[in-house]
Amino acid sequence: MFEITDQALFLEPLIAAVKRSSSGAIATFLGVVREETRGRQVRYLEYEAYREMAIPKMREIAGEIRRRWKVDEVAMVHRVGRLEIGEASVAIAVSAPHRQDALAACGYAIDRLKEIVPIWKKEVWTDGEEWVGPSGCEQH
Amino acid sequence: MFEITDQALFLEPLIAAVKRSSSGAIATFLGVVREETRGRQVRYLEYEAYREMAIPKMREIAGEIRRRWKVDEVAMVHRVGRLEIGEASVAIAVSAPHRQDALAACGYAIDRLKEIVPIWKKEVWTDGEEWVGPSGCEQH
Amino acid sequence: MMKIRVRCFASIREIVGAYELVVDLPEGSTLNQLLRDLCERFPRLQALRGSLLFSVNREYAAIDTTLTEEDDVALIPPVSGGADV
Amino acid sequence: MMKIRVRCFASIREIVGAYELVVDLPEGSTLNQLLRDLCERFPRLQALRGSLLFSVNREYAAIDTTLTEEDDVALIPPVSGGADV
Repeated sequence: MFEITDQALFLEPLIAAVKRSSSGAIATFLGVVREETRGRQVRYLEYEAYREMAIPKMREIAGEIRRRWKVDEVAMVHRVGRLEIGEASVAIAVSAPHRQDALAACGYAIDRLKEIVPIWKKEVWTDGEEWVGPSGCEQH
Repeated sequence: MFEITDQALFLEPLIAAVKRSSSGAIATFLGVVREETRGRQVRYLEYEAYREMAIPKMREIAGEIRRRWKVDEVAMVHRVGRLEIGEASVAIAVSAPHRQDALAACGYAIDRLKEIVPIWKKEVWTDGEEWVGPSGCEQH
Repeated sequence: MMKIRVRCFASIREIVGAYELVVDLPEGSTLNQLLRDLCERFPRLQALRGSLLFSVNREYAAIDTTLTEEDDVALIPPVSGGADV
Repeated sequence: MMKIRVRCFASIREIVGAYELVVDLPEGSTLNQLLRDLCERFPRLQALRGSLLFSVNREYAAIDTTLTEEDDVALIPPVSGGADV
């Protein structure tokens, strides 16, 4: 399950998508819009994705995870459009037979997503705005 | 939110309980009954808790987490009674301003829970059964 | 003599056949003496003796802890009790 | 000449005023030449030039990558475009 959506995110569909009879652990991560970023008050965020590239990059991260950890399944869903404080922008779920693999892979997934998946957010503050995108560590 | 329950576990109530306007990340963990453990086919699990001690021990773990990481809130719910394959036995959620804190604290929470929270499971296999309890690392 | 409430879980509960025992012990007894007493009454506890943890009033406690009247003790089997229990 | 499709996102999109451009370039041009061409037409791109990433046909690509007719190029602003964009 790798998706870009303009709908609100919930974890249960991701959990259902990754759970196998071999799964003893499911680690998940939710990225949430918080009211403050680098000392500035956030009014809202606006997310934009290069969808045709973002989905293959999510699959690529899942492939990297399978080579590093013993996992059952990986799911990633990113939301686009305008998000208010408290709303989830990204949801990740990783199932595995053992908890260490699920947890480590989930942390890796969100780090890599922020590095290589072409999704941007415009932070709109009470006193200005700014675009933030993938850190592109792969390239530098 | 620290609970022992005989009802099915869902993550959304824990997420709602830990989310603050300062939260940029929510990491969760679900422990799930898997069909195989140490090479044996599981029929079902039976969980039992020392409730009056388990809840304070969960709070103690949350206190340890607050001293180590910058987190907003911690929630832990453990199920007791008979669980079938695929059902969740434990759910943990940790919210934090930043993802590294949420993820590290969530991993710590499940490790510590298995060490010091007095909850036991009887693994009932196709060919026998066995009780498994807290590892008690604190004591040794 | 003093009365000590002993809560039993998991494999211990199955061996003693009760969720709770109330044990009479001489004043000043320790957890160690309680355990010796229980092992005499329930010989199958012997096999678990080395791996047991204890709590007194809902806190983990060392085996040499001195008990007092109406302490709430629990026997906490930490790991596998063996295939026979 | 060849036609290159250039997709623009985030701060880049706001500067060029379009989600997509179709650019004519001499055969054998590289991403570097495309970027130089765009910077002439949209001088505000200059400030972002050092931090831009590129993709060609949905894969990250180095700046010296040679383009071919109908390649699908994207300009990928990786980090903050500065408070003015």
